[in-house]
Amino acid sequence: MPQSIPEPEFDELYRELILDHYRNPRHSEPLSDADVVAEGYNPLCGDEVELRLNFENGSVSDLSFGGRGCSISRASGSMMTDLVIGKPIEDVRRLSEQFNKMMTDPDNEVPEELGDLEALQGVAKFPVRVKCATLAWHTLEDGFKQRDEGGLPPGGVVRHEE
Amino acid sequence: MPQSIPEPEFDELYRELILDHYRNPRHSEPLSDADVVAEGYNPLCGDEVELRLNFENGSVSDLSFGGRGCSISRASGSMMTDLVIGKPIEDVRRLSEQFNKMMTDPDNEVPEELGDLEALQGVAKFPVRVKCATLAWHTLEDGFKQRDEGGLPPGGVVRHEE
Amino acid sequence: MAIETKRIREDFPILKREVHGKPLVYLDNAATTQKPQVLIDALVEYYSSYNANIHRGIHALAEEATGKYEATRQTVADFIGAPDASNIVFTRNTTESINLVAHAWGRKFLTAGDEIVLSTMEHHSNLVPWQTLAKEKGVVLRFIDIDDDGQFVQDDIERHIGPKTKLVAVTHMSNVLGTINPVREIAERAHQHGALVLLDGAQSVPHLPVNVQELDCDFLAFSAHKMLGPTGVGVLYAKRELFEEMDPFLGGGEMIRRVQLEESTWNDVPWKFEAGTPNIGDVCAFSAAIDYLSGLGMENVRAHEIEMVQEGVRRLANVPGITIYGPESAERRGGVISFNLDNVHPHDLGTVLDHHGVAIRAGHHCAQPLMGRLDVVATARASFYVYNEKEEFDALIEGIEAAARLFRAPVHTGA
Amino acid sequence: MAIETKRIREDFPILKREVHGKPLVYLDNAATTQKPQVLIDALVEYYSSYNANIHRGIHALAEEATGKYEATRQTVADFIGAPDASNIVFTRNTTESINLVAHAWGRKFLTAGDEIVLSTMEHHSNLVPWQTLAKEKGVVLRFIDIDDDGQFVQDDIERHIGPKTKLVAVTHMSNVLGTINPVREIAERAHQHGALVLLDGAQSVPHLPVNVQELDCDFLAFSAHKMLGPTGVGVLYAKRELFEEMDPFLGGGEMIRRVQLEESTWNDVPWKFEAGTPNIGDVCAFSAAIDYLSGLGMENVRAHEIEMVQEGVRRLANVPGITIYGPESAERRGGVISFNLDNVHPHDLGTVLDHHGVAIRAGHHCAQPLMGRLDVVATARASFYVYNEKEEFDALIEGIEAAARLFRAPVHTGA
Ligand SMILES: Cc1ncc(COP(=O)(O)O)c(C=O)c1O
Ligand SMILES: Cc1ncc(COP(=O)(O)O)c(C=O)c1O
Repeated sequence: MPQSIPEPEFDELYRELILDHYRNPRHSEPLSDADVVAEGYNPLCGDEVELRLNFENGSVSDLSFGGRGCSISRASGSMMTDLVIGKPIEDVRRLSEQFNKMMTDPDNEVPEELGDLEALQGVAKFPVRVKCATLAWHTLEDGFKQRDEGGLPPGGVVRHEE
Repeated sequence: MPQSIPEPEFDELYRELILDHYRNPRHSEPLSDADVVAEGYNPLCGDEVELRLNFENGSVSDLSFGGRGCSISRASGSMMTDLVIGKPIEDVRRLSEQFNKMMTDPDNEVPEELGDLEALQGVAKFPVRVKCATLAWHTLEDGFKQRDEGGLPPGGVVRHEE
Repeated sequence: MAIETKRIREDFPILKREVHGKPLVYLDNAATTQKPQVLIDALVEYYSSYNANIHRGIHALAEEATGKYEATRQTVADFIGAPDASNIVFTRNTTESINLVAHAWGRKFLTAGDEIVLSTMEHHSNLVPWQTLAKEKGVVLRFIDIDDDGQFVQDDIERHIGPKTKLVAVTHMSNVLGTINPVREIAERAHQHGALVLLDGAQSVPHLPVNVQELDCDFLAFSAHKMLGPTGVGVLYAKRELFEEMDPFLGGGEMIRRVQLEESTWNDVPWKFEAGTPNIGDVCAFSAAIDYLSGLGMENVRAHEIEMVQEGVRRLANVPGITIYGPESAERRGGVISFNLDNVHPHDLGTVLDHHGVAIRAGHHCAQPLMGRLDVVATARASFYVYNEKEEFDALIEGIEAAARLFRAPVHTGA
Repeated sequence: MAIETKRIREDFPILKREVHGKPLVYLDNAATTQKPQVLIDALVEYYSSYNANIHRGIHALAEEATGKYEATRQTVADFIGAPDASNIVFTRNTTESINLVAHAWGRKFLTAGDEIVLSTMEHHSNLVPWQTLAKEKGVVLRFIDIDDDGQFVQDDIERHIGPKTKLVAVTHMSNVLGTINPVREIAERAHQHGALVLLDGAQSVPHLPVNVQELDCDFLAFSAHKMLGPTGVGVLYAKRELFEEMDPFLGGGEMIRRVQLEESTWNDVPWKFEAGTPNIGDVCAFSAAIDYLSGLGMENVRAHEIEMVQEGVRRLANVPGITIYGPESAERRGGVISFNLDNVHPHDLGTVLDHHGVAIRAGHHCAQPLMGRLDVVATARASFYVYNEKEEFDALIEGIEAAARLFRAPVHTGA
C-alpha cells in the first residue's frame, strides 16, 4: 500500500479513487460494434485514448475506454465511462463543460453531478498534468461531433490531438 | 592648441604629426590626368578615399590623395603620399606590407623606412581605428593591381571596400 | 511624478564606474541601455534557484521556470497593451523578430508585383530582410522619403501606400533623427488598402508609452536590451489571426505537436514560433526590467526625455560649428540627438569624448541609406535614458570643445 | 585526476536547494545543466561593469565588451579544436544552428532528388528543419535505423550513404539512448561520396572530448545551456569555405558591409551570420563555463559519467519491472539512462520522484520517432553531469520503489 506522502497536494493528486480507477479501469473491454470510434492523442506525453460509442435515442447507451496513458488520463477516462453511460448527450455535454472548468480553475466549486470525477480536482494544481485529465473528455466531444456528422469518416476513425 | 591629455595612449593616438597631416594634408590637389584612379570605402565608419596615380618606369611618379575621413585615415593617406612618390612599385609594396604589420602587431619594431608613418604606431592599440589607418594603403594596392591589369576598367574606377 | 534621476542612478551599478579616470557618462542608450540591480538580481535568482528547461518538465524546477517564463509573456503583453499573452513571441532581438515576419509571413503570402513600403530612415534590420524577400519573390520596395525636418514626406505616404501595398514596415521612432513617426495614421491608410503594418519599435517601446491596440499595428518588434533588459531577448507582437496563419520559422523541439519521420504538425501559437530551448534565464529576468519601467511610468520616462532633448539641443547649439539633425520640436522626437562638428570626424569626436568618460556612438548607426540622404559619412549621436541627468551635458560639451580645439586648427600652422 | 564531486557541488548554488522538503537531486542534465557560481559571477560582472553594444562602438565599454565577446569565440574554437575563431558563429541554441544550415546552405545548394541521410534516433531539432527543406526542395530524406542495442544498423549506413547523398546529419550522442555514434567513420564514408556531415553535438560536446578536426565533420551544432553555460547561446561550427559560400540567414545590423536602399553586401565570416545585437552578456559569460569544464578536463568528465552510468544501470537493474534502453556497454553511451517501470507511466513516475526531490525527465524527449521505434509512448530519463554522485542513486531508487508500490497494485483490490 502507498507509503504516507507528506505533501498535501501530492495526496490530492493521487487520491485513492484515482489509483483504483487506474488499477481497475471500468468499461475497458472494447465495444465490438460501435457506432462511433474516436481516438485521442496527447503528443506531449504520448498518451493515447480510444473511445468506442453506441447511441440510442439521443443518449450514450454504451461506451468503452482504452489506450495507453498515465494514471490521471486513465482514471479520468474510466470515471467518465461510469458517469456518462445512459445519459442524454446534452447532459453529457454539460458535464464535459463542467469538468473542463474544474480543470482550469482550481478554486471553482465542483458541481455534485460530476460524482467521482471530483477526485481529479487536485490535478488542476499540476498544470503539466491537466491535459492528461482532459484528453478523454475532448475525445468524447470529438466522438459526438462524428455522430452528428453521420458516423465514421472514410478513413475509419477520427483523431483528436491535444 | 590641444589641452594636455592625461592618458598616454591617447597622446600616442593623436600625435602632433598626425594632427598636422590631418589639418594640412599633402598632395591633396587631385591629379588631373591620372593613369589610375582607385577609390576606397570603409562602410563601418563611412570613410572614403580617392587616390590618383601616375607611373613612370615602374615607379610611382605622382600621387594625389583625397576623400572624407577621420584624422587617422586622412593623416595616413597624406603621409603615404610623401613616402611613396618617386619610389619603385616593388619598394612601395614592401612598405605597404611593413605598414600593415605595424598595424596588426603593436609590439613590433617599426622599420626606419616607414618614416613619419611611425607616428601611426599608436593606432594599433585602438582596434576599432586600425581600418582607418590601413584604408589608404589597401586602396593603393588596388591601384597597383589596376595598373597591372592595364589601366582603368570599363566602369571607370576600381573600388576597394574594407 | 517626475523622474528622480539621483535616486534612479543608485539602482545602476555600472554608473559608479570610471572610464579613463573620469566618471562614466553613458549617452549610448539607443545602442543598448544599462541594467538596474533588480535585473541583475533576477538573473542571479534564476540561475541560483530555479534554472530548468521549460514546458514538458514535470519536476518542481521545470514548473517554476515554465511558470515564470510564461508569466513574463503576460507581463510583456500587458506592457504594450496586447490582448493576450499568445500575441507575444520571444526572439533574440528586433532583427530576428522582423526576419521572422519576412520568412513566415512574407514568403508565404507575397508574390511578384506586391509592394512593401519602407522609409529612407530605416535601420538596416528593417531593410535588409525585405531586400532579400524582394529579390526572392519579385516584391517591389517603395520608400517614404524624409523632409528637412526629418519627418516623413506626407505626399510620399499617400503616393506609396496604395492598392498594391501588402505591408508597410516603418520605424516608430528613428534611432538617428529621433523622429517619432505618425504610425497611427499610416496604419489607418494601410488598412484602408488592405495592407498590414509592421512597426519597428526598437526605439519607441523603451521610450514612449506604446499601446498596440490604439496604434492598431499588425506586427511590433522590439528588443529587451534597449529597455533595461538583458541582451538576447527580442519580442514579436502580432495579431492572433496572423500568427495562426503564418508558417513556422525555425523547426525543432518545442514548436511541434507531433513528429513522424517524414512530417510533423505544429504546436499552438505562440510556441509554434519558439523552436528549441529558449533564452529562459533572460526572458524570466526581463520581467524585472519591465516592472522597473512600469514603476517609473512610461509617461514620466517620456517627459524626462523631452526635457533632456530640449536641454541637450540648447547646450549643443551653443557650440560653434555644430549641426544637429532631426525635428526641431522636442515633442516630435525621442531622446536621441545626432550631430556633427565642423572639421571633426565623428570617430575622432567619439575617441576624444571617450577620454572624457563620455560614451556616445559615432558612425552610420546601421542606417547607411539615411546617411546618404543627409549627405554625411557619419554622425555623432548622444542618446538618453532614465538615469541621465542634465549635469552630464557638462562633460559632453567639455569633450566636444576639446575635440574642436584639437582638430580644428588654424590652417597652415604646425610642422 | 578524477572528478571530485564533493568539491564541485560547492560551486553550484542551486544544489543547496530543497524541493518538497527534500534535498534536490538533479538528474535532468540532458535537458539543461545547472550553473556554477563562476558563470553567475561572469554575468553579474558583464552587466555591472562593461555592458555595451559591440562592434562599431568607440567608447571604452564597447571596446571591452567587443573584446570579451570575440575572445569567447576563440575560447569556443579552442574547446572543440577548430582551426580559427572565424569557424564559430553564435546562435540561440542547437536548434537555430541546425536551421541556419538548412536555410543558408540547404536552400542554396540542394535540389530535387538530392538526398539527406538522418537517423531514427534524431532529436526533433535535427529532423524538422530537414523535413521542411525536403518539402520545399524535393529533397529525399533517408533514415539509418537502430538495432536492439540502440546502435546504428551498419547495413543502413552503407545502404543510405551513397552518390546521391549531399548531407549526413546525425546526432553525435543520443539524448534518449545515450548511444555515442561512430561519426568518424560516417564522415569518412560521406566524404567519399562528396557529401557533407553535420553533427548534432548538443549532447556530445558537453560530455565528451570533441575535436572537429579529428572527427572531420563539416558542421557541428551545440548549446551552451547544456554545458554549464547560460540559456540563449548556441554554437554553429563550420569549415571556413562553407561559411564563405553560404548565404546569410538573417538580415539586419552587424551582418552587412554596405547597405543601399535596394541592395546590400555582406560582412565577413563569421559576422555575416550574426544579425542584430547578439546575446552579448551570455556569450561573454559562456567563456566562464568553458573554462570551468576545461579546468576539470573533458577526459575526466567522460570518465566520471561512465562510472555514473555503470552504477546507475546496476542499481536500476535490481528494481523489479525495470526496462533500460540503449547500449549495454557504458563505454558506448554517454551519461543518460532511459528506462521504464512496468505498469507505471513515466509521467506518474516523474511526479512521484519529484516529491522525493529527484528531478528526472519523462516523455518523448523530443524524439517521437524513436519512441515509436522503441514501441513505447514515453520513457523516464535520468541524466548526469559533473556534480552528480553515486549517493544520489539512493533517492532515485527509493522514489522508483515508492512509485511501484503506489501504482502497481494487486489486481482487484480497492473500492
Ligand atoms: C541531441 C539533441 N539535439 C538537439 C537538442 C536541442 O537543443 P536546444 O533545445 O538547445 O536547441 C537537444 C536538447 O534538447 C538534444 O539533446
Ligand atoms: C530603429 C531600430 N531598429 C532595429 C534595431 C535593431 O535592434 P537589435 O540589434 O536589438 O536587433 C535598432 C537597434 O540597433 C534600432 O534602433
